Amino acid sequence: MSKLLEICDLKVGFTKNDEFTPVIKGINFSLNKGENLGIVGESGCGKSMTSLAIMGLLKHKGLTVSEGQIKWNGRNLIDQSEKEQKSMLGNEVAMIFQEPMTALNPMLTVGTQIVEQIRAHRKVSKKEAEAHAIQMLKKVGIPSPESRMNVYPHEMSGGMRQRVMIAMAISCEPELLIADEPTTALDVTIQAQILDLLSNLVSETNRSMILITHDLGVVANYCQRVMVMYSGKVMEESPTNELFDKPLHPYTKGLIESVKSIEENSERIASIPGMVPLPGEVIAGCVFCERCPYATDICSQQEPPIETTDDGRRVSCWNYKNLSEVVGAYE
Amino acid sequence: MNEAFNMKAIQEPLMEIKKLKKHFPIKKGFFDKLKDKTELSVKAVDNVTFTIYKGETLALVGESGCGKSTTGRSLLRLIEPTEGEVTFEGKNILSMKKQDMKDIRRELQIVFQDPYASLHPRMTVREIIMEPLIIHNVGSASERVKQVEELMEIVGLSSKMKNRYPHEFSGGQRQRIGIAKALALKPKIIVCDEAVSALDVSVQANILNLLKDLQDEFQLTYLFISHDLGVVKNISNRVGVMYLGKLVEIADTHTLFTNPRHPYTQALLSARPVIDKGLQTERIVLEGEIPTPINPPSGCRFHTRCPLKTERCMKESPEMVNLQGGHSVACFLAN
Amino acid sequence: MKLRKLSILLLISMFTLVLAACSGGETGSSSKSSNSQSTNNGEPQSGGTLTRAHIYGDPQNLDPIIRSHGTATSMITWNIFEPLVRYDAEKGEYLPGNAESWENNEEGTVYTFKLKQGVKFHNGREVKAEDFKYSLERLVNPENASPNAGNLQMVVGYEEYTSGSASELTGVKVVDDYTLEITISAPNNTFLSIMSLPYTAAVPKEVVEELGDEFGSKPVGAGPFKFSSWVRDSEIVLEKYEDYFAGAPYLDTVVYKILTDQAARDTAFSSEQIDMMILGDAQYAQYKSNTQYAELMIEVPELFIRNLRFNLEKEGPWQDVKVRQAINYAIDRETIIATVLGGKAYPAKGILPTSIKGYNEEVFSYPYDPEKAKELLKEAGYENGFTLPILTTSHSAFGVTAVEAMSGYLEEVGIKIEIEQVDMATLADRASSGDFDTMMYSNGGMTNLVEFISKYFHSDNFGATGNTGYYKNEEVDALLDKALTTTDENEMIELSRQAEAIVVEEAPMWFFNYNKAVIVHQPWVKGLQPVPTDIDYQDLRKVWIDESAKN
Amino acid sequence: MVKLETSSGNLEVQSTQPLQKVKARRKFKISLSNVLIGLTMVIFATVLCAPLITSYNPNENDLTSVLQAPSAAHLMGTDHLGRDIFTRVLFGGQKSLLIALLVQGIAVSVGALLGLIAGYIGGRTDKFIMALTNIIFSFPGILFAIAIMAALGTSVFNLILALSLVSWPEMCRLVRSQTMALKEREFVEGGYALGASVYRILFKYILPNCYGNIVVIATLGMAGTMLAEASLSFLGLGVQPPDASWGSMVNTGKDYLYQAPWYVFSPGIVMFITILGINLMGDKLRDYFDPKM
Amino acid sequence: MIQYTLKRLLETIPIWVAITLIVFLLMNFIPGDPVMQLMDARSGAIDEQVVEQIREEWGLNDPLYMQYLNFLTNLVQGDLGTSFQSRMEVTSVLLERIPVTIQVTLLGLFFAIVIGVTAGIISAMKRGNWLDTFVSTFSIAGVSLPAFFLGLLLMYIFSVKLNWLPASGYKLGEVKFLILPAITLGLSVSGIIARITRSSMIDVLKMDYMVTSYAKGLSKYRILGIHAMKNALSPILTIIGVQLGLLLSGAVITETIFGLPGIGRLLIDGILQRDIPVVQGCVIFISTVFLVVNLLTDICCRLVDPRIRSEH
Repeated sequence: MSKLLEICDLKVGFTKNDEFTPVIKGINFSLNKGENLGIVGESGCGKSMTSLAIMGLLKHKGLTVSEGQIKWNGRNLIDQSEKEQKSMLGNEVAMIFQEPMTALNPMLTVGTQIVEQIRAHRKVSKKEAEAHAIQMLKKVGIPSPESRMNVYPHEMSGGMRQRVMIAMAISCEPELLIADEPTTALDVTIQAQILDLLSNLVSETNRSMILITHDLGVVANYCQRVMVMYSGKVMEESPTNELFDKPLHPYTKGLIESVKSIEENSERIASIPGMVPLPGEVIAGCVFCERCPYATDICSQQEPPIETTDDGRRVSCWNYKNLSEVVGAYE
Repeated sequence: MNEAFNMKAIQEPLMEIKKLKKHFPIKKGFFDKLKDKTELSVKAVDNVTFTIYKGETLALVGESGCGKSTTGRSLLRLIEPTEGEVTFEGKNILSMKKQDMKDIRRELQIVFQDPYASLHPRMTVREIIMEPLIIHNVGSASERVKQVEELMEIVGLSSKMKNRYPHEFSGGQRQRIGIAKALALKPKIIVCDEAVSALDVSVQANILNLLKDLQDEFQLTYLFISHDLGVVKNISNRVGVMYLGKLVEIADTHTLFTNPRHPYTQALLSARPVIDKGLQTERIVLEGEIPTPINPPSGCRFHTRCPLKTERCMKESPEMVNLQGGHSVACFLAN
Repeated sequence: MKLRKLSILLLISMFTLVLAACSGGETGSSSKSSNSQSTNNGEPQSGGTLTRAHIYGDPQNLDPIIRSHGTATSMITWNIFEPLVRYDAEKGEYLPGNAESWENNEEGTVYTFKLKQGVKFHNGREVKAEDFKYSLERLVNPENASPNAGNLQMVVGYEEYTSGSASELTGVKVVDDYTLEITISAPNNTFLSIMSLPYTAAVPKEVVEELGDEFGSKPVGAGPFKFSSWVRDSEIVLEKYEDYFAGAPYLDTVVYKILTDQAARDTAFSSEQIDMMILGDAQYAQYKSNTQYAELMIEVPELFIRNLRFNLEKEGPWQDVKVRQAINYAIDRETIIATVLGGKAYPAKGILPTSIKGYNEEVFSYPYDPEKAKELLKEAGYENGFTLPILTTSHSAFGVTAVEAMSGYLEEVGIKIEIEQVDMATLADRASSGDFDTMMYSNGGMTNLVEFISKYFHSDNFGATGNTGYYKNEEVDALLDKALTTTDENEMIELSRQAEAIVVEEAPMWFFNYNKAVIVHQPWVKGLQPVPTDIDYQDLRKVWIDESAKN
Repeated sequence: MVKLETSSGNLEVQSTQPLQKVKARRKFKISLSNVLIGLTMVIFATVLCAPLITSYNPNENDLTSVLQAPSAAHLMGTDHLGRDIFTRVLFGGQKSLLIALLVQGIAVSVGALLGLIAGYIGGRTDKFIMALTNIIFSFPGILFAIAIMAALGTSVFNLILALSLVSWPEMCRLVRSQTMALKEREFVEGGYALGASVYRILFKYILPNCYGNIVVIATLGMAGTMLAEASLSFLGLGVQPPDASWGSMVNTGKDYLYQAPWYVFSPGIVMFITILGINLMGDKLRDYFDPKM
Repeated sequence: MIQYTLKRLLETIPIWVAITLIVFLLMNFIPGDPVMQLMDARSGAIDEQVVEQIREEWGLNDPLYMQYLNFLTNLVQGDLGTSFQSRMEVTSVLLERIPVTIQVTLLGLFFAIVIGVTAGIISAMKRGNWLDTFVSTFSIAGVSLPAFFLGLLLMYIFSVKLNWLPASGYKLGEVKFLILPAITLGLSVSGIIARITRSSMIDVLKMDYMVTSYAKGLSKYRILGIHAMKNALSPILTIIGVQLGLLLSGAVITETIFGLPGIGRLLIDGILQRDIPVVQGCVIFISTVFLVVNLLTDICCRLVDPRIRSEH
């Protein structure tokens, strides 16, 4: 399998009052063609920033890439020209955002918004683009797509809007789809519909997808591989089943236990103590050590390297081999 | 846990909600009125009846627009219900005068969903938590300050932070402030309107634990409104499921999760992605969208999406029927 | 950071530019080569356009009877219409206009006008006696609500006609096509001056009837210029009337540019967009000191007296003649004129301006004598002073600036001033209703000295009619009555002078100054005259453009 | 290895870094706007201390030295009555600033109150108040001013009254629209839930959140008031002579524009800088009133 | 939409009537007899009898309510009465002036929009940068500069020094007379428009759909011109509407300085001469334009924003 996307030592942050504050503190990962990668983490961990970095949209949020490379089919995206970027966005890589209500322009009809994307990348007439757009709407399961072309986003339900977002994203047949919390704003029954639709679209065409979410349940059900992020660092990366069966990193473990104890209706919910550090907060050693029940002296002194285990999992923890010995650390 | 509740169930009801209705009229222009005389309205809550028992946590679940928040707010008269009766300790609060209502508000408090929007951005934490004390004229100035500090410690905030503004806190901390404020008047019941929905998993766990601790400590009753079935399963003793303004099923938590009888409840449970594959039930993916509450479907409101619908469902609206214990369902097929 | 500094610099330089631009005003205009010779020499040439500033705002209506006789309209209508007689301001006498000659009977009550033959309206029809009868009846007809109608009260039959009991104004008789006879109820020395005004000029009946209200927008008369176009509040254009009975005027076109803003006029003049304009108090010194313009100015003492009028109906220290005299002694009018008004006025001696016919050189005038003023105040019992309320409006020479200027002097003798400034309409209203204690204003415009004095000091004219201060002295009344009716001009002047002397003695006003009216013009404008009634009343028949002076 | 207390323990205490310190650390920069604001402050201070700074009497004529160019004796020259312009600018500033402040004070109080009422109650009350603002908006303000001054006499008090009358509607509209948005907000709903009185909701919950925009409109309004006062003084309806205001000085001075440019430019530039500074301050204050900044 | 327009028009009628009533009362209330204003106050040539005659002729001796009712009945028939001063039909007086004011106002507004919107967009795009500071300061400066000051300055530079444009006057159809007044008018308004555009653009640029539009790989023109501008338009339109109203009544000073024969001057002269019918006519015109513009901006906002459009 060829590497479609490769992120090498990426650092992202913002500059305020001449001070650089890192948000992503150096991450590495790669994605193969046809692969489905989930990125999980709590708010502020940098998972959305990662997707924006790939898209080259950081500047619109006031952020900059300070270091590292993003390789797309071997080509470094960091120093590509604006023109190259424009032809890539929406065409080779497309993105689906969290809140379809705000991610769609309220002033333009659904049709206009899909057609403009098609016409930005394909030399087709307006008529052809419209026909293609209708086809896309049909593909994402929107009933009577012809009439829906002239409808404004606010006239649709949340689920329909997200389908429109998806139709728009796939309209130029991108190789990679980045879905940033695509169902967070949706109801449970609709969430299931949308996630099913997405995974079908991806598997059908052998596309790749990065699914960004805070919901472990979603990841467990829809991704082949999961990367866990915390405070701008990668904590762990594993195939899904292995991750949930035997998390290597204390943070992953804490998250999973937390969710499980809620699901299992236990009296006391397991929780990770403390709170997510703020961007700009300087933490010596491991970023998680202050909240880690397994922390040893080294954790607060030295940053753990990311290690690749024998079965191809990656983890960034000094003590990951000893975790199973301590039971009930999170309670 | 559920067993424990069944013992409590014998206890007296704290709040009774009978045939609660809230219809929001849709304003029509002068000319529209000339053309069409019928009044349109959003039937947000339609004939909902249930009881909250002392010391329990009753959860209301449902998808957006099902009327769960409207119901919660109607109990506090933050929204004036169109019809129905809400009694608190035997007194109908909907017919109460202003002053009586103000007194009763000490007993009824609310914690909102959005920890960012629900706190006054220009008040310090101290002012925010003291606000209920001032409004209800509790204690002297120095007593109030002391009380604020106590409350902050109770919800796990350092009283050193009392002079900070809400935006200087994280989401979890804000929700703690909101809870401290709700606790200030020592209420009997707190309506938690999606109180943990906006929080991250690890923070969510902290807040849920806090709520549980507080319930034990202060003998609180919760009406817990949420769309998250996982959270509901964990915290509540009983669960009511709402769909499009109607209560479709109500039962104790264990019964509801193990033996849901309404097709909607079943679908809802199955749609929830869980990480423990053992808990995953067979997927029922519902077709279509939730209809608008302006013109809700005739008959059973769920019939447009129900995989099991019959002729009858389209014509008649099913009533709530008590199956056994506290388990009631509004579905023709459940009997 | 650097750029931020740059923007500050830019802002600062913007201000300096502004300052430089404005202070450059004087030098800028003098940089032009001045090849002007003396103003009125050379042979008059025909042709050219005269563009003059009209400073009073839109004249609103050019039908001569609609507007009261004032500068705003008359400076235009006098050129469109031909009254029976024309007043020669320089000579101070009446010259033929539409009437070739006129006679007054012995009693002084019947005037017979012989009309010139071949005088034609701008529509080509000849003006006949019938036209004057029509025009005068139109003037007094209440339906036309002319503010000037009252001036014909002296004509026999006025009452009957205006009340509707008579169908014609009997005092005006058409003897034949070219003879008009007007009978007045009593001899009146102001009659001829009224017959020289535009509102008594003939208007063509057929045009008036055809146009109706529109006549005021497209006036047709028999004067030297015909109406051409009018952009409201902007400009009025007149054209040479080739068939004018006394020969066509030199100018092809006259443009009145309506420019009410002083600064805008200055700009227009220095950019040569206007050829002549009247100067305000603030400008005079500036133009006077400019070497180029100093020679291009025409000055005249205008027939106005600026004064502080005491309302004798109101209680106050000014009821005491000594107080009034004291105020006249207390203020150094000459210094005020020299400094504040930049010399653009003549100190008032008595009531009558120097340019009026019959002006008395010998009339008593109050010198600046603060000691005497203090003495008089002490005699009157006001050695500790008092507060003098003054009603005034926004003007430099007869308004708030003058009041402010005199305040220092009055303070020195213990009188404190309290200014109440109002707009012109309110002032006029309060003046006519006597709702003021003292008031700063300017009065005049009349060419006849009896008329001038009576208007303001005869007890018949209390209040709105002119004697706003309610001054009453039976001796003065008697003298004026006699002066008004006598047919002997010398007697008239003598009687008037006697009346004036009494009034000055009793000081019912603080006599401030007579306006020095000033016109500044471009070097190529020739033939302008110093007109004391109002310098804007230029007889444009005499004005011509010297094209050679333009470059 | 420490087993940390879970659940409701005070775990989030370390919390955020106090942002206020961050704010204080923000460097003060010499920018155009800061320079102008500083200048305005200096103007305010000199105007307030006018009697200490100048030895001239602002209303005393000196006909021997009219329209003199700026010099050491007369920093800004003299006017047409020989009065020291610098002194008059200082004393006139007291009047101008007093009028502008009071007018905006009244406009804010009346406008904000009516805006709160209209926005909160809605319905007919709202329609009525909005109609009132519409009437004043579409009405030549000068007509009101003339009427009031003519009826009640020309005094600073009546001037303030007249100018206030035309100044409140803009404020009213702004506060109204914000009130309508704010009353739906959750924290206001929280106020209802506590049983807070309408009074408390309006003044404690809604109004403080309008401050930022009120300040901006009020500072813009101060500029407008000074300019309006200038045009009223042209009609003799402004500050009554011999007292001066910046507006009336500019108005009188503009007749001497070519002859004595300092006459119009001295008060003009001082007024311009002050208005500019006030507006820039308004922007800064808006940021200050926004706790999220 | 038609229904909405009709409804809004109906709503403006009471406001309109209230405005006429207030003008009427004010004009009768302020001192200064309109008939006295006809007379030449300086020469004091006033004949009480004539004054009385004229008052009678014009119905000024009727009780106030009668005068107002007469005015209203005439108004309904499209008759605004006759000017006391010029004796012309107020309607025709107005018709003569309206084009000038409209021309100069629209041209001024055009300058204001071009300068204001451009400046606003630039400073929103370059937020925090020196260009933003400069444009923001400049736009406040525009608001802070008295119009007569600016007018004289422009006149001095462009008419006297450069001799490019006429200092004053007006000729139908000649734009050169309108340029300086329009800039004078427009500059102060441009500041306000720039500020609103800036803040509205900043709000829009923060929106999620802007990121979406970048993520779609659209051209810059389309992103700014269509996606951003369409969303930022409503507040800009609203402020333009309000400003147009203010421009109309605020044109007085500009019209005086530049000798333009417009409504503003007519109004001020009318007030000063107590020419009640003319003042009434001007105020009715200005308030009608204001109300109509208000209505139009609301309709425009509705047309632009599909969310409001579909509301009832």
